[in-house]
Amino acid sequence: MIRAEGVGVEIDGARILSGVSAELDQPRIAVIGANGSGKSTFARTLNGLVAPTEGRVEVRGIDPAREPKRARSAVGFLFSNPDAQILMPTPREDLALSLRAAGVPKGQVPVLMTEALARFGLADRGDQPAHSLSGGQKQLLALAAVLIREPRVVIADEPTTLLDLGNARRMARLLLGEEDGPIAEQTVIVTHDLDLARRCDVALHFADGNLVAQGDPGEVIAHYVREFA
Amino acid sequence: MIRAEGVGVEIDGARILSGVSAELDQPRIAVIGANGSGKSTFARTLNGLVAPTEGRVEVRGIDPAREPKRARSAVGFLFSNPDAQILMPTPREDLALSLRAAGVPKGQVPVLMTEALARFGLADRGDQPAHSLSGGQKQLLALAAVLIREPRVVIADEPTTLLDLGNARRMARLLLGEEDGPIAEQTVIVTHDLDLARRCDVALHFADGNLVAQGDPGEVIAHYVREFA
Amino acid sequence: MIALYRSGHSLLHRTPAGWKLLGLLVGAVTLTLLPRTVWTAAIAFASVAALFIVGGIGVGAWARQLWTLKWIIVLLAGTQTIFLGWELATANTVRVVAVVMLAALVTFTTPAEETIDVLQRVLGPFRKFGVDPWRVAFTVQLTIAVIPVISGMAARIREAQIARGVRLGPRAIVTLLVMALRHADDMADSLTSRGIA
Amino acid sequence: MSTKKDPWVARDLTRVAVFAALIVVLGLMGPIPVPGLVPITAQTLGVILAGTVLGWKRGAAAVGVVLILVAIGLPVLAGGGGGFGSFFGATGGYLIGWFFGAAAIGAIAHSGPITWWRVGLGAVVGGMLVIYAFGLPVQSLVAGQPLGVSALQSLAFLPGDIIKVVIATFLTLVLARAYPPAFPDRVRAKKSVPASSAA
Ligand SMILES: Nc1ncnc2c1ncn2[C@@H]1O[C@H](COP(=O)(O)OP(=O)(O)OP(=O)(O)O)[C@@H](O)[C@H]1O
Ligand SMILES: Nc1ncnc2c1ncn2[C@@H]1O[C@H](COP(=O)(O)OP(=O)(O)OP(=O)(O)O)[C@@H](O)[C@H]1O
Ligand SMILES: O=C(O)CCCC[C@@H]1SC[C@@H]2NC(=O)N[C@@H]21
Ligand SMILES: [Mg+2]
Ligand SMILES: [Mg+2]
Repeated sequence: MIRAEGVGVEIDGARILSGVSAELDQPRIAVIGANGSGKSTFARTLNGLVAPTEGRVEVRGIDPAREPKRARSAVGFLFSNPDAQILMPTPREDLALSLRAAGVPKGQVPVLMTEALARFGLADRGDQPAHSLSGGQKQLLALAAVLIREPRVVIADEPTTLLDLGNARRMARLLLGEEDGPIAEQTVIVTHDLDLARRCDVALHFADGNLVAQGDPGEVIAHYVREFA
Repeated sequence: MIRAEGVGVEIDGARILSGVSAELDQPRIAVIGANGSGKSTFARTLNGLVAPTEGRVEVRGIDPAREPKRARSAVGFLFSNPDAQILMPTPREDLALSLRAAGVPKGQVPVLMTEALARFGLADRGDQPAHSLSGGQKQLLALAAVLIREPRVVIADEPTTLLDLGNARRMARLLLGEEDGPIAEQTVIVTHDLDLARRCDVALHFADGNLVAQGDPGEVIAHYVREFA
Repeated sequence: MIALYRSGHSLLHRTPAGWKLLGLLVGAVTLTLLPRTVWTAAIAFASVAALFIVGGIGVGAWARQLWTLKWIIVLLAGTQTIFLGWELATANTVRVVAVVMLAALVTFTTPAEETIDVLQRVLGPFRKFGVDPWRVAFTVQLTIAVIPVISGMAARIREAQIARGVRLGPRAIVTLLVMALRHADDMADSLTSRGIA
Repeated sequence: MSTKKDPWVARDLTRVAVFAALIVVLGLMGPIPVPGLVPITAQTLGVILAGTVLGWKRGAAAVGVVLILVAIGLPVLAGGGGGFGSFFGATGGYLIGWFFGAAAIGAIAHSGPITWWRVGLGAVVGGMLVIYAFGLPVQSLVAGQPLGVSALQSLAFLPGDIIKVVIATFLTLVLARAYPPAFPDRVRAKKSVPASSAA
């Protein structure tokens, strides 16, 4: 369950979110809305990167503002720019970093790492410089680094930008759990790709820092599109 | 007319393009293909950012490899990341930079600038720090800086990534000349957005550094999509 | 970024990094204290060359390393000959070159990770002052990963200038700084989300 | 000047890393040959900027990371230099000087709101005086020559270093205008336009 109760955010005196309330128990949640409407800010409150200035958030029983450490191990976050997420010189080192942070015993690290690389088709690229991977491979590595910690909730902020049709489809299928089962108990996908949003179980529509609609993706999207007609 | 004759590109011993030949006189040209297939490299040869190692390119009678200066004033280039293109602290200064480079007399600079800002809805943002603009506004500013020099050909490399429905539509309409007439004699749009590609007059499909199909956008796109089915 | 380390199995490669660094320090100090004659300098130079053979580094790499020092050699030898006379100039220059070559040998035979391990141990006592050795090592790795990204940004900015027909000169560094700092903040979000720092 | 508690968060680590990388990338641009043997490099420009933008602790840390990269044998110095040899040669003292120089620059430039004179003063003191103060004695010790001779040799750096100080000061002030969040709140000039009105 992801719960927001009257969530408001103000940064440097600027109002970014106000009065956002929702109760979400669907496994796949889409977040849509215009540039600057507050989607990313809302997503960030869910793992404590941003603390609400009013109201409160609860993710799987955890309040990220109060227990940021616990929230971060329960909630994995995938960003849109893979370069900013790959923090170590090689894929293996990058995955090892995640495992270390998760407190996995040293002995298990190599096995889990090899498994994760194989799952995302990176088996023979573990030791090549990460920056020499293609855009699609980098984004898959970033997802691997998130999933290797087995988060209960995954949040993806525009995960398919810059990806080609094949890579975007693969990423979408993975996130939606259509490739080899659900990747987490709940997945939140912030996206401008309305076809991707349509395949979720529920959609939230943000405008000007407000949650203006939530419900069946088909209806919410239709309403959003109508604004621009 | 944009002409490529057996264009090949090799960088640091790696083959990136080979045997690309095309003759394009359509006003709106879409370029599609997988990540790493060579789309951006091809686009870069058109204004001399990359010189072909084999074959030759001709854009409106200019060979960009031989006359890079002339090519650059005739060909405007819009990159996908606006942050790399905005070179001055404020929108006004950034536009002034382009005007100065184009040799516009000092007296005319303010008028042209105000005009350009108004055209792209940035009239009251001319003096605010460019990096506090929203993603969509930045991309519009980057386009304004390209168009203010009145290039004969415009090349846009993934101009709608990260833009919301409204901004992406606006950018598409501007590039396709549906907003206030054609922005240039020819426009080349490199994109993963197949709906945008479909609205062009001709499409090129790259795969593994080769131009594998060109012609009617509907057919070329259908063929590209079929690969991933 | 290709490290200067050269893999091998020589005695020097097998010697723990800590010992090699200690040896380097002792060697450098000894050479500074030894009497300054052409002969001591020549012996030091020859000994280092011999160690290159022991380390299996080869004459080619030795010569290339020497060549990278050409400017220092010219500068030192030149001015010192004027002020101190040729004998002292030769002795001093050869001695400096010997120490630098010895240090290079340590670099050639020690993998980066081993040096980072030594560094973490050396930094241990500084914990009291708020220095976290693991964080230092981590930041070093982060830097290695981000060098190609920053150099890619520099390339994008160069291209944008060319495409726009403008030349900013050093002014373009501001754009690079802005992009780099924004990138740093994105990385920080990822770092925090992954529970690392 | 600095508050007692100054915990380093993720953002500090990544900014330090990014500035260290920036100093390396400025070195890749290649040394500029000048008449008088010793090539000048853009790397000291990066050292000065690390101080003026990040402040004394984080600026020095960024330089420290570069020095560690040198020590672990990466060719990160201008023209592909690197390895322990760089510390034991005649220019080794300058490298140590970079570290303390960046700290001095940061301390002076961030002693109040960013102004041209604070930044300029910091750049001259930290970017030239402090670096020379470490570089020259080590150079004369290592080379076994009188300090005067080393000073004479290093005259070759002077024109380049002055140019770099001026450029760095200019760049810092432009950055303060173009991207205020680059600097810690405490040294930012008064807010001109709220950065939030973007829609
Ligand atoms: N740290 C911050 N300081 C000031 N303003 C901010 C900050 N973060 C976000 N904003 C502003 O808050 C608004 C909402 O930002 P947010 O990133 O949540 O939008 P978004 O819906 O994700 O947009 P996009 O589709 O472009 O990603 C924007 O106007 C943005 O400029
Ligand atoms: N300067 C370079 N040096 C080496 N390889 C390069 C260089 N530029 C591009 N490449 C390689 O050439 C290939 C084609 O790159 P290009 O950027 O043209 O692809 P693209 O079709 O635009 O991909 P995307 O859809 O991801 O933007 C890629 O494999 C890329 O890694
Ligand atoms: O690259 C190295 O090995 C160290 C170079 C030290 C260069 C010093 S720093 C002060 C002075 N100004 C320069 O431009 N170069 C020297
Ligand atoms: Mg967003
Ligand atoms: Mg591309």
